[in-house]
Amino acid sequence: MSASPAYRYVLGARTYSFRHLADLMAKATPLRSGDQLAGVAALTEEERAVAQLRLAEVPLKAFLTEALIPYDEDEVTRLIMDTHDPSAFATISHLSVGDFRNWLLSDQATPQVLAKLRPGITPEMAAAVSKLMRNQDLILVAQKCQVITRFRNTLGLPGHLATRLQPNHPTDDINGIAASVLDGLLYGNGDAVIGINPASDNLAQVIRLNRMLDEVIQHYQIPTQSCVLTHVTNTLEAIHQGTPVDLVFQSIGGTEGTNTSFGVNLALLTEAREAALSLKRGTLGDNVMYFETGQGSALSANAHHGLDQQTCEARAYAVARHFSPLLINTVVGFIGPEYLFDGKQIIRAGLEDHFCGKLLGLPMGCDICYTNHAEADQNDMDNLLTLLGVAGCNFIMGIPGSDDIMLNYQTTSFHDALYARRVLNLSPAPEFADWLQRMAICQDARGQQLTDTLPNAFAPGLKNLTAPDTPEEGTP
Amino acid sequence: MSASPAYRYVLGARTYSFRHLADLMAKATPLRSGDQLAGVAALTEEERAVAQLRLAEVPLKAFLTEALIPYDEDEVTRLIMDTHDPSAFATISHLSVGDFRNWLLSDQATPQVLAKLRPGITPEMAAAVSKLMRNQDLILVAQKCQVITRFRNTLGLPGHLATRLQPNHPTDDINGIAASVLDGLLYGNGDAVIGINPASDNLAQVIRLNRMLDEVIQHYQIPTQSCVLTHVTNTLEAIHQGTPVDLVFQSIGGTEGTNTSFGVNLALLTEAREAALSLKRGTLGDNVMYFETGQGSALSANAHHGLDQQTCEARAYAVARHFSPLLINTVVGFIGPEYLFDGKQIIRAGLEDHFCGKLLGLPMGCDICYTNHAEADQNDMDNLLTLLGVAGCNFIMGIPGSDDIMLNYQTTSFHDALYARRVLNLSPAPEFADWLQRMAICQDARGQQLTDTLPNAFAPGLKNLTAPDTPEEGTP
Amino acid sequence: MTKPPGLTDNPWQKLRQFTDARIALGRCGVSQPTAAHLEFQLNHAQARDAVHLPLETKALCEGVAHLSLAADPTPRQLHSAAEDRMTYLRRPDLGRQLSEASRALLSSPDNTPTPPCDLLLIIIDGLSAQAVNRHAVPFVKALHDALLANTDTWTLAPPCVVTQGRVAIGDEIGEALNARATLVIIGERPGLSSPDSLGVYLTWNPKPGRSDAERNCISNIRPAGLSLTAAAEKACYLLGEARRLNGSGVALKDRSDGEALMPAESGKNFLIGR
Amino acid sequence: MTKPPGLTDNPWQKLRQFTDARIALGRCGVSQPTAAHLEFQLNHAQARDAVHLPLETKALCEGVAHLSLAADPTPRQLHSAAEDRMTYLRRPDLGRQLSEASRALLSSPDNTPTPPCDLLLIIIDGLSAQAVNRHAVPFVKALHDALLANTDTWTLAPPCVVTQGRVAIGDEIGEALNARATLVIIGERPGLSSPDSLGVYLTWNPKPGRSDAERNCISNIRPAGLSLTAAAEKACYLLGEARRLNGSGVALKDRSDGEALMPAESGKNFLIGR
Ligand code: B12
Ligand code: B12
Repeated sequence: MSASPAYRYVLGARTYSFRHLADLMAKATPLRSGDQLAGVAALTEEERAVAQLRLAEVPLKAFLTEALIPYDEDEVTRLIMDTHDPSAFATISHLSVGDFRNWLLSDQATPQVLAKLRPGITPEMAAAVSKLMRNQDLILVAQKCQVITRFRNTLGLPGHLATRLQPNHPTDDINGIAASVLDGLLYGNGDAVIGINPASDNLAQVIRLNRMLDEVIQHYQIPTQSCVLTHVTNTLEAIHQGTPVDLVFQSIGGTEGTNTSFGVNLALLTEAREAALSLKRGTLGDNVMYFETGQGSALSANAHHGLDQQTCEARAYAVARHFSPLLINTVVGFIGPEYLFDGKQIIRAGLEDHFCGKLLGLPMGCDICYTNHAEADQNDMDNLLTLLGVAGCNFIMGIPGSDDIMLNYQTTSFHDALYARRVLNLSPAPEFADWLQRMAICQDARGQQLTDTLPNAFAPGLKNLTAPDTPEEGTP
Repeated sequence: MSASPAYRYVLGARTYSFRHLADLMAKATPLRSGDQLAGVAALTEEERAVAQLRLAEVPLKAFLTEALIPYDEDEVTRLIMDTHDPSAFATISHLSVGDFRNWLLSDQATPQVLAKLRPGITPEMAAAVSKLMRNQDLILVAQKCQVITRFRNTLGLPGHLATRLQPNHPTDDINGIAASVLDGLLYGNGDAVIGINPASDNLAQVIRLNRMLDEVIQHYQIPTQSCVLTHVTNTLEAIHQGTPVDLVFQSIGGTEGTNTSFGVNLALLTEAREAALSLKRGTLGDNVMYFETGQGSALSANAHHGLDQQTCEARAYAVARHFSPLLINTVVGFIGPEYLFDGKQIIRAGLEDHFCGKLLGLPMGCDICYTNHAEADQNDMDNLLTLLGVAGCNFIMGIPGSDDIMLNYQTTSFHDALYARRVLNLSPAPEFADWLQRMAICQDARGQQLTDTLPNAFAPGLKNLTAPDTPEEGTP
Repeated sequence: MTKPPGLTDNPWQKLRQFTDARIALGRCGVSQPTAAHLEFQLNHAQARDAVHLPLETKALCEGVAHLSLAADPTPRQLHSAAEDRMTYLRRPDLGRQLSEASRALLSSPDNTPTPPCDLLLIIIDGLSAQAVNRHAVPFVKALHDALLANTDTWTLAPPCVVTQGRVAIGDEIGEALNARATLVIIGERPGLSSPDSLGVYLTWNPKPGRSDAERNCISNIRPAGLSLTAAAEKACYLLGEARRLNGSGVALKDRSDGEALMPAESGKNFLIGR
Repeated sequence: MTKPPGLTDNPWQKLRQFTDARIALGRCGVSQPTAAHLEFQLNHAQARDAVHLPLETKALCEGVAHLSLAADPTPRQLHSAAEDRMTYLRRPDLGRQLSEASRALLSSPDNTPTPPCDLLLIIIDGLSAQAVNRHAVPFVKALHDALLANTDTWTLAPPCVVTQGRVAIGDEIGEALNARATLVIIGERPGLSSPDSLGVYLTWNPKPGRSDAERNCISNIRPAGLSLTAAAEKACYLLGEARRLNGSGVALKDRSDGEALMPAESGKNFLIGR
């Protein structure tokens, strides 16, 4: 951290001081285990409140001169600084962080104004203001930030909620995956993407999975896209071998070091994006990237530079933004209790991530999830799902019965997505909603009412299966 | 507890047994500190899951024969049993608790069907099924239960959210109260009721407060009602002395013993209701009672009979239901961490209470709140507020800046109500929304857009105040 | 100071002269402005700390002993069955009982009954030791003054000071000390703007098992709330009525004129023209 | 059994033959039926318990010693710097370091360098001791078989057994024991339907500071997932490639045919007619 002035705040008889902006940001962050693990969290609630009071006074401009990770040491910092748009920033350049919160909540910050502002906001500004916001603020402002992307359908329209159909299988068994795909489609899920995490990183298998998804999408004429969530280098090689790849996936982090630990960098991602664009497989648009992030990965890779985990996370969105992704989601409770201890911390982090991403102009989704070693349960996920639905989240995951039998964690189920659509009156992507009705999967045009019988188009596939080895028949 | 058969469940090599239905209910309840305090909670998560599995098998009919608190010992039990309507119950009489959950979630359970069912459901049935429900289930079903009541306006219409304006003051200072009333009205709050908790139980003061509210309501022609939340015996006496009382308030509990500790019983409540009805002050309807409840009060009064606190709470709704209240709200985090330890438990309890009340046919509101000795904060309240907004809660509290300076706890602010209206597109009671627009408090017809200047009608009152003793002028 | 961008002020800030309530906060859109929100956060952090502040037993006992009207002025120091603060918060049942040691302290060594007294003052930390630290001694003084000014006479037992206690612990103490009435003086739970509020609970003929319906309450006693003198006068009034009725609780109605506490004009206020 | 009222069945239940995923659950309105929901709750309760099950170190060491290809077959028992399970869960940094005692155990008494070896097996409880208890010994057996069948030869150091460990603790151990490669065999975090899954992580030239990009991973090893034999074969393949590349990690791509693991027909499945 370069020689920056200390930040002070006088409270009654006591003077609190903060070593530098990164320290102030970390101390101002609502409590979470990962920041405690990193030793950067406030030690008392009073210290946290004071840090927020002090952070509120910091001019937004400070983030343009006081890099939290030095420019020379980190390509993500360079990306952030080099792509910052001063003319977009002009609207808010005179504001402090505290004013920025006021302004965002005000009626001046309309969806249109917010959309124009995006290139002027750095991730650190977004992170800073989010630290001063209550959950309701994060929801209210995010609802005003609309980010629309397209590949084979239109995602992110207000009043819509899409789902990634996640048909994972512990051995990547093709029929096992197909079974979950069908289950998901018949539950009206899959408009964001049909995206498999392959258990293996075997290249042949990666190619096979891509082919299989391509065939299914073509066969049923599904207005959606596919993705195999393997390492980007595998996908690149698959593309070179002529594989039909819709979206390129990669996990990313907010510091160069995190990305190194993931085996990626900006050049590699640029190369991968160009490879995907060259295939010209999108019909409505050319958003070809799918990224995943999540608080904690930087610290886990020991590449957090003393930053709090939420600020690192926001910086990951700067990486993502550079590649105009179709989808990006924060896998919010994925790693475990060492970063987000319980349901409360997971919910807060999910709302922060969604807000920061949306403010920066990203098509944010959320993998609303938890592991069995965390202090969380389905009720916490129901809460976060509903809150994000209100906040206008672009997409969530959809998995059979919430249970990922390969990644070993619980995320939202196909049913959960339907719950959210019903109670909040949301629809899947319009093209997909049409398809659902056309295929007789849904009775209505808003994807909220499933039909009670098996839609005709899927009967043949299932009929082939009345083999003696079905469980009902009772094989010996 | 009378000699009832034990409930057993075999899980693998292990047999779990539960002493009686009350024990099974308690063990099946999601974790909360109050049940641990009472010694009735499940000891492990597995025991809880097993209790839920076993409870799912219990026929709803069982609750009609196996009273959790004996008929002879408790007037609330007698009320429940004696007013149960077997013909309404017929629709669900063949169901188990688990089936009841399925059925409630199904499309068969339409708002109309659910409304007809109410007199057939006992509080214990509602409590039992709620224990098997996830938060999302509680929200989804509650949203289908619409309960509409009227006094001087219409409360509980779908798409609406009302507020109780709560202008408390530590010495009941009339101008202090008026200041908070004005603040609330100008923030568009107060359609459910303008309701003061008097700090003192001095009778003269109770009468004075009633008069004052009556005068304000008449002066500004506000389509709302007033209430002074003193003990029912005080209100009765005030009525006898000719005081203009709109609503009779009382805190109630779900067992005779709890009510005794509150100094009330069914006869007294009946008498009070009749007294209020005799005043004929309602213009649109004759719902004249306002009740408050909250998990934990039965145990606190040592009158819980070994029941879990949520079942006791549901039984309080049977008491309320008997008196056709205009308003009833669960003051969900009010007492403290000994009953609901943290934000998670408060949120769960709020959703359960709202669901059970609505299912039983009550105009449920919620005092979304916490105390400074609980592990909760504004973020938890934002979550619960948003969730209850989605669930269709009839009303919430509105208080200046969330801070009750007399009751010493934090509840929802005037601002919070406006947040909920905006993000969920809800309106105050239609008559009140009209008034807000007519008075130029709001620019729009849905009570979501405040005007930026002081509405004319309120200018005179404020003008009188440019006295030398205003803080701005700096009195010595 | 220039007005923060996006903020809408409320032109009724002068009403703050009438109340400590957080009125006229202004708004951004419909939300609370940053300054108000962050002040709230700080107050919440501080209020949470206040719950854990300890009772300054020594100073309190000295102060009370100094004042006492009792024949034996030395306060008895008692402790509830809740060992520490965390236990206290989670186990109100323990806060309603005396610890074994304290119970032993109160039982007369030779089992002879304690001589009866009219009134026993019991000072308890409750949820805000701060309230008790600040206001208990002045309140007891005001009460003594009021009692002396009164026509009724009251024999007082030596006062008790209890740590980690709840209101109902007074019942056990009152019975053990053979008191006709107890006045429990206890720290109310700390509020965001009122961390130091005392509550006073009167119980006639105290004994374990009394319900709250059998007590009377005076609340919000603090300089920014009900003044100590007014509270003491009200306590005197209630004590007199309780003696007259031979009982306390719901049946005992506060018909004291109470004009001392209230503005003179009934119901009139600035909203309807004063 | 009659169909519960309000429940809509899914006529594709026979697809369950292909996967353990919770497909075809049926629905009530759009919600999960009670039976599926409560089964989930039970599984969650059990999975949470599984996180806390301890490693059966003794049986494990005996089983491994029995099999070992190493000159000295006695496993070394090590412990991370995370003292207990709660610390382990909250402090992954401690789970990545050896305790002082274990570190001392590995340093040669006279500071002479440990003789080099090709491969070091490190068995760690990780987040599922159950996985290790059940499958570590059979996996090591399968691995030994595969290594013996292979043309390459590997000299093995005595295996290590670590409690409260994370993957990266292998780096410190591997360096201390002078291994060219480590294979960490670790319990993956328990899933709802897969409480006993092993992960295997290969690191070439291990030393503290290696990032995950420098390792390769084989995951979901359990009878209901990737079979122990298939996993062992894949490990052998990766070891051979790592030796050839003199490195592991992102650069090392799995180009093994892998047909053993996959259905024969590329991409074909019942959905598009098989
Ligand atoms: C948790 C996890 C992560 C976390 C790890 C951070 C953390 N602190 O735990 C995060 C989200 C960062 C992550 C990232 C990735 N992961 Co990962 N991850 C897992 C998961 C779900 C659990 C691992 C576990 O239980 N470990 C056991 C505990 C006790 O060990 P630990 O020391 O606490 O955790 C370490 C390892 O898990 C390791 N790790 C995690 N993922 C990967 C992936 C690879 C290739 C390697 C070498 C190491 C590694 O990182 C942790 C910290 O050092 C597994 C699935 C499974 N069923 O195991 C997938 C899994 C191991 N990951 C996988 C992949 C592909 C990735 C990515 C490469 C995805 C991408 N395209 O970028 C990235 C990058 C990994 C890297 N090079 O750093 C694959 C590996 C496939 C394969 N056979 O190679 C798996 C099997 C899941 C899948 N099929 O998609 N992952
Ligand atoms: C918490 C609380 C309750 C809880 C008590 C349960 C519990 N376990 O704490 C509940 C919600 C059940 C409750 C109910 C009522 N309360 Co209350 N309550 C409070 C509150 C907010 C805090 C009390 C406190 O901090 N106590 C200190 C702790 C350390 O003591 P404790 O032993 O843990 O708590 C005991 C006392 O608080 C007592 N208690 C609580 N309320 C009342 C009311 C009366 C009249 C009496 C005698 C005792 C009593 O019950 C508790 C358990 O024994 C005060 C407001 C304040 N600023 O103090 C109002 C307050 C004391 N309650 C009040 C009233 C009016 C009532 C009700 C009579 C309302 C009604 N119309 O039914 C009922 C019934 C009370 C009864 N007879 O049981 C008034 C009393 C006015 C007065 N001067 O008489 C107050 C001042 C608030 C108000 N202005 O409305 N209350």
